[in-house]
Amino acid sequence: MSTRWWSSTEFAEFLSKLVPDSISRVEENACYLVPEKLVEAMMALRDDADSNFVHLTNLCAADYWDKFEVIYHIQSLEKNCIASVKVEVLDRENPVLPSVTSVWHGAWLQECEAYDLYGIRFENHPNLTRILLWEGYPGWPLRKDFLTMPGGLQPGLNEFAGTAAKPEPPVHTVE
Amino acid sequence: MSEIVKTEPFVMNIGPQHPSTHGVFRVKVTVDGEQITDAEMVIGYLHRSMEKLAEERTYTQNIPFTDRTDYLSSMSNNLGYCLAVEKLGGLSVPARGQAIRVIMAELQRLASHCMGAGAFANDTGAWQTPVMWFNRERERILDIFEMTSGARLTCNYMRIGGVAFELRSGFEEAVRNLLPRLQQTIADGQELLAENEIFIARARDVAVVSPETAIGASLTGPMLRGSGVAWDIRKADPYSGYEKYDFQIPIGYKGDAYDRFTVRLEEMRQSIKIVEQALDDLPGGPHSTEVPLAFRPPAGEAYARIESPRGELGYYLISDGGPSPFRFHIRPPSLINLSVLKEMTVGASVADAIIALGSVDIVVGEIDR
Amino acid sequence: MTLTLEHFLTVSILLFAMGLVIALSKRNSIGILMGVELMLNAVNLVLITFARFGESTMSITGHAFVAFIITVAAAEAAVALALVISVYRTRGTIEVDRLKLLRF
Amino acid sequence: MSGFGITVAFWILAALTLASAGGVMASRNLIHAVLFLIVAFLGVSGFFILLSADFLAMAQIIIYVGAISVLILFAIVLTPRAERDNSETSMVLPALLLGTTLAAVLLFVLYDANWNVTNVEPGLSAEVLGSALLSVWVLPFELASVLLTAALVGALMIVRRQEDEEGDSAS
Amino acid sequence: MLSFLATDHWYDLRDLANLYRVVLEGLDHIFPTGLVYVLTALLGFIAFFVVFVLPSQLYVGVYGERRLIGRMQARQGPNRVGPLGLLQPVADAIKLLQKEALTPRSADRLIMWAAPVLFVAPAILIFAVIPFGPRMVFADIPVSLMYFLAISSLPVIASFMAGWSSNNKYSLFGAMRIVAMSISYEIPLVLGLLAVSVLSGTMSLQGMVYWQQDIPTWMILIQPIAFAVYFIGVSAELNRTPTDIAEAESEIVAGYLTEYSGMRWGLFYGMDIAYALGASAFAATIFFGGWSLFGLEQWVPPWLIFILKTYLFYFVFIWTRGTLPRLRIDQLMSFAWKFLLPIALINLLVVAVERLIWTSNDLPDAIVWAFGAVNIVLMVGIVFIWAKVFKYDPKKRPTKPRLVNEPGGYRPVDLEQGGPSL
Repeated sequence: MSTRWWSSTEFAEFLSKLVPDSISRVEENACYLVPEKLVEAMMALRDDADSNFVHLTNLCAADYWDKFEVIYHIQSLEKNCIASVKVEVLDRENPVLPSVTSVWHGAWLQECEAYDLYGIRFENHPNLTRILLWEGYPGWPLRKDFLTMPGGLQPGLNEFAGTAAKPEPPVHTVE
Repeated sequence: MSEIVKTEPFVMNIGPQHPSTHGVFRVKVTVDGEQITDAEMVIGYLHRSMEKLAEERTYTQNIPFTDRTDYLSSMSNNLGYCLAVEKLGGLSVPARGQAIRVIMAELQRLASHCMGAGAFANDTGAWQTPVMWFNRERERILDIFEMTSGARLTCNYMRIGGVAFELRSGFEEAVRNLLPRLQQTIADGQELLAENEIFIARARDVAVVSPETAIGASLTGPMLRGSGVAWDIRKADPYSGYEKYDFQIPIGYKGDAYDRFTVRLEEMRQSIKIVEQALDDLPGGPHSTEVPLAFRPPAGEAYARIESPRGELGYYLISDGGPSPFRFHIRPPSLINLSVLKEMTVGASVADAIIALGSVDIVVGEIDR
Repeated sequence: MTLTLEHFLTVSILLFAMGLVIALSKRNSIGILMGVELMLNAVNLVLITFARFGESTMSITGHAFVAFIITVAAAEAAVALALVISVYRTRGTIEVDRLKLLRF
Repeated sequence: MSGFGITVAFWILAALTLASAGGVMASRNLIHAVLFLIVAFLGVSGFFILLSADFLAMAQIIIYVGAISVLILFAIVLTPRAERDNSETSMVLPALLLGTTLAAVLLFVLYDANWNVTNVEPGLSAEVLGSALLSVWVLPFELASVLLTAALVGALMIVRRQEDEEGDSAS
Repeated sequence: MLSFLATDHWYDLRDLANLYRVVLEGLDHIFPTGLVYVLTALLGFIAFFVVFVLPSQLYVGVYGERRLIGRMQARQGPNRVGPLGLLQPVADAIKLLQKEALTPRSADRLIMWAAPVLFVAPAILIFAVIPFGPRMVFADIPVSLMYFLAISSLPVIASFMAGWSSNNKYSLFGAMRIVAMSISYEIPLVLGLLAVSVLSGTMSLQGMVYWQQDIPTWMILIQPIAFAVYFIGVSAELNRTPTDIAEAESEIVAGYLTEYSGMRWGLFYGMDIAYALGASAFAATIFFGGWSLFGLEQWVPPWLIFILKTYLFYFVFIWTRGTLPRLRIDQLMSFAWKFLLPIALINLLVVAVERLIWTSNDLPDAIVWAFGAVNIVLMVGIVFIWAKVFKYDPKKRPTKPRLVNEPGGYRPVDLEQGGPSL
């Protein structure tokens, strides 16, 4: 007996019946939700008896140079199944997402952490503060463009599958 | 006292330099008399930006980082990370390697719970004695780690595709000699602490977390099981061959600090059972598969999780096909278990807040990473 | 040098006068209470002194009186401090010149 | 009563008691005042020992130092920081005048009167006091216990947080 | 009574008072009488306490406690300085003397300086009335029981001063806790000791030793309730575990001692041990027969018997410290008011009746054994009744968790297996 992972197609089919128009696109790994419908969809997934995703296992963000993704791993303890849900944040200057703390209290600290390291603001979060770094720390350290290394090298690799347009890395000049 | 006379509320810092915060962890509490009216935790004193650093290093080079997150259970952390990379790269581990991993992870759970139970007893005011008794046994487990991997605390023993070295000769005998001693220590802890009237008076009905709150707040590990929720990754989502072993999940009655303590003690007994079974049928063969040093998994993502001593330890990796991870995320059980700190402490007295904090069994290295 | 009745009585008179000045001049009600306690102590000292030096055959009377005074002082302090705390809770101050509810 | 030790003890105690009573009067900090008051209590109990009232000296320490001062300290700490000064009202000059006059009059009476003094040790002990309290003074003794009970109940009633108290203070 | 001590030679070590008397007489020839009084008082005090008793007892306190607790905690204890670590207290003292005694900037400097000094004085004063032998007591005052109670209420003030003047929140917590505790525990303590005094008919410690020697018995056998109340009350007043809430290390760092360092802290630490030894000596005197040991005191020096009893009792203090967890302050308070105070009152009543029966009917001394039996039955009965009244049953809930085989969601508590506790 082991945990059943919901495939993205199965998940999309289920969710589109539950909350229509909440899915933006379906990929091989995961299903992408519409940010406006995020809280409603999550609430429905938690409360529906067939899905019963009562436990938010993991919440983290990732930076793909041109966009952010926030990844939710939600699971059901009764049915022993888990699903991966993603949301895209396209606005790099002012990334905003609705908070899911009203659905799962456990998102509190994880959203704070994502805000602290990526700068993604979660709306309606009860107390969105930086937790690991101090208030007023310049920049968002886990973003890919946060630091440039000497010699023009950048953290991470310069190629990523599926990223067509990549912002030109700023050139580091040594005086 | 505060019932009768309204005193000035004042803000008090518990930590970062405090005997009972188990590291540089700080709780800012607002106190009215002895009663806590507000609690806010301040963390980040030990932040080393591991997730950023890991994006610079190859997959193999990242294993030592995982030692240093939860420094009381480095073997479990190694295991979780290696599982994630193997899932990402589609690698398999030989049977012997899996069994060795299980033995190490369970010994690590014993060592970590020794520390957790002892420190919790220290928080209740049993002045140093339980912590020293449990630490004596923990030292013996660390001796075995030293014998196997050369290091006591940050073992760095697991590798992608298996474990680093073959077991030394005499390993099995050493572990078999150790287990009865551990049983004895656990029995002592049960008798002298869990059945001690003062300990019961202090720990019972303190820091109660209801099962609904526990599930909603994403708690895992002994915190969740103490609240009566039967959830253990080793049973629910077996990894590394845990489905072969016979063990049970201990769950509590009410979700108070006492339940968490007894759940930890019982988990130690179950761990001993697992180690015995794993030693009994330790398969032969290689301990590891050959994996290139600069391992390049195909592009994609993987989320692997294990039951670490503190709860569900997850590693979320995104690969872009290069030699180092594009995104390296740790799901830290210690941090997420602290979500209910406010629920546990507000309304309690300062002494109970210390008990509540001790029953979470945090490791600050993992909270701050 | 021989100690006489006058030595002890002088001390107790001075103590009493100091207690009186404290009780009359302090602004804080707890300070006033301290003055009253000092006066009671001075009186106790007088009683004990007469019990020691007096000619009466019933000189234990002085001791008995002191025992009663100590008892009453304990009760008085408990009630007075309860009053102080009660007043502080309702009026927010225990300074006597700011408690003017009963003043004309 | 005479003797080198007793005389020295008397003068030390007199200086200690009066100086600490002055300290109660002069100190600006209420906590300091209470600590001076404790020293004064201890000095008075020393006088009791000099006057052969051992039992009462011990009772004085237990009740005044162990209970009353601690109660006062408690009351001070339970009232906030702004209330901890020990300054005088404008009545300080009249009070000083009255105190000095009273002391002068009493001292005059003391040294003018002709006391019937004996210098024989009366031989009082705790046993004598106990039997006197339970024979001659039994009625006041019982009354004192009633008083203590009444004071206990009264103090509890006063500080009890009443439900209608908010309504009272608001009106 | 004292015929066995007929030898008044100065070399008779069974009673060091002989030696003292010889010194006194010798000095009397040289100096005028009044001066000898003062001189010998000072000399005896200094010689006996400051040179002999306090250092030796502190030595046992510091070194013995650390070694014993080390053994209990599965470690070695001090063993590096000198043979067997015997010089460790000396090294500690030297280190503390060298260390700077810090004063926080916003502290009340005068009170912070005065607090340790005021803490030391009562610790030494306590030993003035303790009888070390038949004549080895410095001040054999008739109310020495009251004296002990009076003196033991003084260090509370010093502790409060230390905590308040440090201007530290942990210290203030410690100060408030110790003041509240001492008020609560003084009352049962006094009532418990009053029962002992009523039964023996004296308030003098020496008188109590003679009383126990005459019967012969130990007071703990006759008055177990008084002993229980005394032991709990005194360990609360002395801040020993399980009642060390004023210094609770895991909660409020070090309580009222948080800001103290150097020799100021050393004075508090040393005098804590002195108080514990004083309380042990007091218990040994009142409840364990003092310097008497059923006739053995004729052959063994009585002061040796007494000191050994003191150390045995002190060992119990160390033992509880190394073993028990700490109680919470409200639990301690309700324990004092709801359990100790009623039990002490009932005990006082019963003892008064017993004393009345004994004296008015002119019964033989052996009747106290019957009283003792009655009191032991009473104690057991009261404990059971109180447990019933407060419905206290800690074993109601199992001490081991439930075991399940399959993962899943919340498993409701099976009430047959054990419901929620009180």
